[in-house]
Amino acid sequence: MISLKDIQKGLLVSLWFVFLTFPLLVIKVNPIERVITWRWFNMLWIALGSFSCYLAVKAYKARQLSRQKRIKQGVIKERTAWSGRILKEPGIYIPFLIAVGLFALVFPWIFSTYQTNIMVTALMYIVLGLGLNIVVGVAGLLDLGYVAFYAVGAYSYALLNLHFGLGFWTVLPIGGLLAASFGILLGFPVLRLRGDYLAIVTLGFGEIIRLILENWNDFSQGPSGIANIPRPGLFGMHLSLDQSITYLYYLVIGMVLFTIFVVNRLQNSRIGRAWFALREDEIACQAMGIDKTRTKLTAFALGATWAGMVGVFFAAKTTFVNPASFTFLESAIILCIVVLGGMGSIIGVILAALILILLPEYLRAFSDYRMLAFGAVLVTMMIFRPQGLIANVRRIYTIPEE
Amino acid sequence: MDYFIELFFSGLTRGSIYALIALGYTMVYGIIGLINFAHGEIYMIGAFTALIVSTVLSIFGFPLPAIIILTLLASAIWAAAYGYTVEKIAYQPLRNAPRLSPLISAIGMSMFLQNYVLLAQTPDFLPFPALIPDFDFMEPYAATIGSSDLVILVTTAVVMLLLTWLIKFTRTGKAMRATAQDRKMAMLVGINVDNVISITFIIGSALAAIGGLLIAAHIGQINFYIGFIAGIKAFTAAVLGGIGSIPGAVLGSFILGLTEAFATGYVSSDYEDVFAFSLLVLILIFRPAGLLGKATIEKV
Amino acid sequence: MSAVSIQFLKNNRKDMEPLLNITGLTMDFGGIRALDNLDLRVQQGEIVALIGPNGAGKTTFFNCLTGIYKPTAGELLLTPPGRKTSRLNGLKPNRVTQHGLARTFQNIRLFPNMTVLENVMIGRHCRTRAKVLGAIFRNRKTVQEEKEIVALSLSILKKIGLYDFHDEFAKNLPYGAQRRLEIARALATDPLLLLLDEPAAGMNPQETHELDELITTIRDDGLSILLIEHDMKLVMSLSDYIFVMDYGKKIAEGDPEAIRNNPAVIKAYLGEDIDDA
Amino acid sequence: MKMHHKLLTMIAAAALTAGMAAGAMAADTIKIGVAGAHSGDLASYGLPTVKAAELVVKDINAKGGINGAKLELLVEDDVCKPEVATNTATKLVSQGVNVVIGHICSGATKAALPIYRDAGIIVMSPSATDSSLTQSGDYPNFYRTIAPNDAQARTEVDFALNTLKVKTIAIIHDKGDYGKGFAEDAKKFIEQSGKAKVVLFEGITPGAVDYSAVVQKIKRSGAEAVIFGGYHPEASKIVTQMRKKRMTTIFLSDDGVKDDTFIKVAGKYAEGVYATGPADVSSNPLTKEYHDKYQQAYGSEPGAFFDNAIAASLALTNALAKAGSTDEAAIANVLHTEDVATPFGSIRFDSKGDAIGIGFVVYQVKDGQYVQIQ
Repeated sequence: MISLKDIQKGLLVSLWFVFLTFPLLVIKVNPIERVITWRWFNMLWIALGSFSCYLAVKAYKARQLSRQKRIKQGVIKERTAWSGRILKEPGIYIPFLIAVGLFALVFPWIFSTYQTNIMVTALMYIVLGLGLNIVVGVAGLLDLGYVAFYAVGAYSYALLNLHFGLGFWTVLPIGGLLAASFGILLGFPVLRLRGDYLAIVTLGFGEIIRLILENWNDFSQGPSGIANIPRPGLFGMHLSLDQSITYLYYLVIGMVLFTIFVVNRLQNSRIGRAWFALREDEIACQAMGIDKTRTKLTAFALGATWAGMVGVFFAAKTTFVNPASFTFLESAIILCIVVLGGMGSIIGVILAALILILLPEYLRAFSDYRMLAFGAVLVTMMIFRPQGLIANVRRIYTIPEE
Repeated sequence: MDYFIELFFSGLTRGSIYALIALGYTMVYGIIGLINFAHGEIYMIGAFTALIVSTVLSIFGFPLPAIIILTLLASAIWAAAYGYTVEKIAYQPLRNAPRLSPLISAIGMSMFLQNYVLLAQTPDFLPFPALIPDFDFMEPYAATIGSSDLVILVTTAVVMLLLTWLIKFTRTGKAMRATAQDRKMAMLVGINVDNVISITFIIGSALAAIGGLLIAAHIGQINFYIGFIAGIKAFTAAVLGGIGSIPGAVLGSFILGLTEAFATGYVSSDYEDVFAFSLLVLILIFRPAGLLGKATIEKV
Repeated sequence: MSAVSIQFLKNNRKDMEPLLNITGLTMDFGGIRALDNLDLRVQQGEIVALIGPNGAGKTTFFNCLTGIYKPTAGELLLTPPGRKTSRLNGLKPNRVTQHGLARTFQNIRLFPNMTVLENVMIGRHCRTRAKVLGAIFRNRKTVQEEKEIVALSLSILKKIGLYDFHDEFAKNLPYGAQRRLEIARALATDPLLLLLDEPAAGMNPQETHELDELITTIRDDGLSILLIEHDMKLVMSLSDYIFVMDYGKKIAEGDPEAIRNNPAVIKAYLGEDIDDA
Repeated sequence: MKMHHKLLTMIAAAALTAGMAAGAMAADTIKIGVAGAHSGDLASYGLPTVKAAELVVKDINAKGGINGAKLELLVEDDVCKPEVATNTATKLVSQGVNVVIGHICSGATKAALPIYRDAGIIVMSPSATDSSLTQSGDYPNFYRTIAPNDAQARTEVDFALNTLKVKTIAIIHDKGDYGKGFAEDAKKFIEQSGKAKVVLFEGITPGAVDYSAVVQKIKRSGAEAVIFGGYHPEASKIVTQMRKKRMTTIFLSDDGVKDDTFIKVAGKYAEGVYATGPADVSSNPLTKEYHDKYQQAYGSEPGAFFDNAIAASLALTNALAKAGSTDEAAIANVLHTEDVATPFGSIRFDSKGDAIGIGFVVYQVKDGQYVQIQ
């Protein structure tokens, strides 16, 4: 499969990368002390790494090609993805679901508070991912400022609690609604923009929100943030840390279930179909009588609502908010979850959130490489598997008997 | 009046840097319709390469003029190499993919490069060697305009002229313009579109590297994160002028630089970035074609 | 429709209130006049063809009519039988569709990653009501509506001959079937007037023949049809009335017989396969 | 076991303090948590603290530990992010730490403190300077071996008003929590004193391509002195641009600038700049001792907050030893009442948790070095 020519080319590629990375990876200077450190080993790694990467990609491509050829010749049939096959087999996925459900239920009793706490974070990202999935995955609107709505939710809890003493349960819907209003406010003028412009405008909006929170001290207490935000209470009982984290865990599990339920129903509805269609072809959509702006706005506002609600959870979990938690990187991480999981795919997003949030937590040794990996994930997924880990499965309608 | 002139020069300096970066955005957008999100990172890599090369050379005892020339060359070459490689890896395979795919890929590339430099070098600010000396003849005007400002302005002007010449009068330039107009048609008349795109990335990246080098010498310090903000500002400038239009990018950059300087001078710098971002949002909403760009009609 | 009533229609074209009445339609693209003062009428129940050489502005005309482009000048009036006249100028595409104009596209624009059935169901969007809350809570009204959408879409697929493919992805259909699916999707919007942009393009003679029959059936169901087509044989056999465009201007109109013999038309086509018809 | 324990607490729903968890601890080890930024772009602020704690603990363990118990360090990274800091704190609490050295950044510290407070764990930060951490009274379990922002701003303002006798001052900050907090305190003190006018109060954007507009603005404001709140990268950029514009305005700044890197980066332009910082402790034998140990172990000079971290480690271990238990109240009592020798001299903690004896003094750059002048 790999010819001599490939190896020659691979050598050239690795030579190129050695050249490319030479100043940054091999030389390290300290301009103050005027010391140069030469790290020749890095050069070796790059040479080996790029060579094997090249061959791996080559082999992968060759396999894809021969596969497609054989599909064309009719030798083999196009394979539905393993995930798709499993999802079609109730005998497999129902026991699996039950197992997952049970596991989720007993999780805080088996694992330490810390593990539970991490799980709460991961679950929050699942909800965020599912929310953004409505916007990016389903409706095809690239929102790079999703974190702004998250911030709106977090700050509405922090501020409403600080000034008016409102509790978690009161603010949860308020935070969602406030975020939704921000979504509509922003969405109204910008949603008619073309996809890539929309992405940039939302990015700008996200930064504006963060900068305002940072600068407007009278309103948000600026960069020093708001502390002592209460955790959600349970009928006025005083909960210890362990208990309140366990409690929060179940709340977030509830939130995840609620989100899955809603997103699933939405996707399989008139509105959901319109979102998918909008992602596929805007013009055809309009020609079919779908109000583009309105449909987009619905998706945008719904996505924002979820971000707002998770924002409230965030403030309650962290008990402290400051603008530093709402940078563009946060939006990028959530986007990464959606892209890795598979645009529009609920199970994919859940899986991706767990992988991307839990893995770095348990591989602390590699935590420095986290953002590097996120970037690489975005690029690789786009090139090799744009449909994501688990491609979205279109619903098959049962035909009513006439 | 003095204050006004001082702010004016300050705005021009900013504008020049933005322009050097914005050109890369606008050229790439003109040719493949992609917002090259990683372009700010190329600028940062250019600055870093310059820092490394110049420090190494000065430790080896090269004379200042040699350091300047070699550093300029090295940072332009390596930045161009990075730009070229980024295009080959992250964008070329996605040429026929849905419009958002290359953009997401570009965002990924931007994150990757930022963290690559962070890990390969250092997260801290590094001091940049004083490559631009204080000229004696500038001494009487030092309070108004510094030597480095002058160098930046002159270099930018020269680079702009060269670029205009390249695009207007050379074969490569013509091929670039043809590809920007209609990629399929350009292919049909025998232009190697892949090469043209590569050249665009190479030129854009080299320009960004020059910008990176100049700004690093001017401000005196760099870290891995300088590309993000500068990149977004330059992108704003490109959009302001009309993305895809080269004179537009330059015009937009100077307008943005000057408004920022005057806004800081006469109002406040607290909301400097808010202001730039709001400008970006407003232009995209009300005049997505920018000042000099042409409104396009989607073919049905 | 019988030959007599067609004759009646032809004789009375000028007198009846037309379903679609376009006057003075002009479209400029930055100095280039793509459509120049175009007048065109479609009567209820007619199949009207719009022909002309490539680049004559036919698709631009469709785009202006359906709201994708905003025309520079002109009046677009739609008068459904027994109802008030409404102006279509300046309406957004989706509003135009709601008024009863549905179209297909020259270069097929299906939703490739949705199933055939879903593609048709999208067409029902503008005739149904379910909102977000309905979707979440699935109240009886929504469920009922959803059932109706599926049933109606399936019946359209049956009529169009794509029932067996309803679970396929649209992108996996053969070319001819994709064109038919576009028609099915358009039909799902309950149109008064169906706009077909080169429906026979790329079809083999067998498929074209089936298309001919399909369009006739649709007309017999009471719809009017406006059709852009290059296949002269199809145009001549189907149309009740023909408009000819060249360089954005109308150069001729009349029944197929008249058009066949019109010197201006022959000149525009430079003797291009007009004789085949 | 764990499950049983948890069920119990849940059903009881009574306040079972983590004192119980501490009591359940094996007596032969005392766990000290070290939390702060150990990776990412702020790692250079957090890692020296880890090293400091390691050095101190190594010494104590070599001498047989505290009251027979060995010390164990649990090092956790919070990347200086509040949301991560809560995870870090939870992890440390669930691992049963007895005391914590950290966190490094004020924001992360604020987020983590309630978790430690509810678990009854004493926390001592070598670097979190936000005034409200001690002054709000919200965190009785919090101590620090660095002076709070307002003390620093007080020192700086007093110096500017009384020693330099400037009448007009421009205050510039970097919009960050440290810089802006400091700038606001400074502004407050100047206005309270009535001796000088704040003619300009403005935030700059870190990482901007050029600061000349703001420098021109300072010039036009006619300020005799600039007080800058923030870190040395921005400070050196602004000073450089000011001096290049031939401005001789006095430049005063904070501890974030009192760093040799500032002088090396700004070079000749750094000359004459004032910065507040902890008193020069290089002559203190303890400082020498630990700097030498660091030099031996790692072959370089220790980084930011190393002395403060040594002080925190010494103060905490001393309190653990003297209290004879890991009980919060007992440790707190020692911290408040007994002096402990640290690189900053003998210190103890006031009722709010700030160290008595760690204050700020003013330095000036003279001939390429920070020289204490007050």
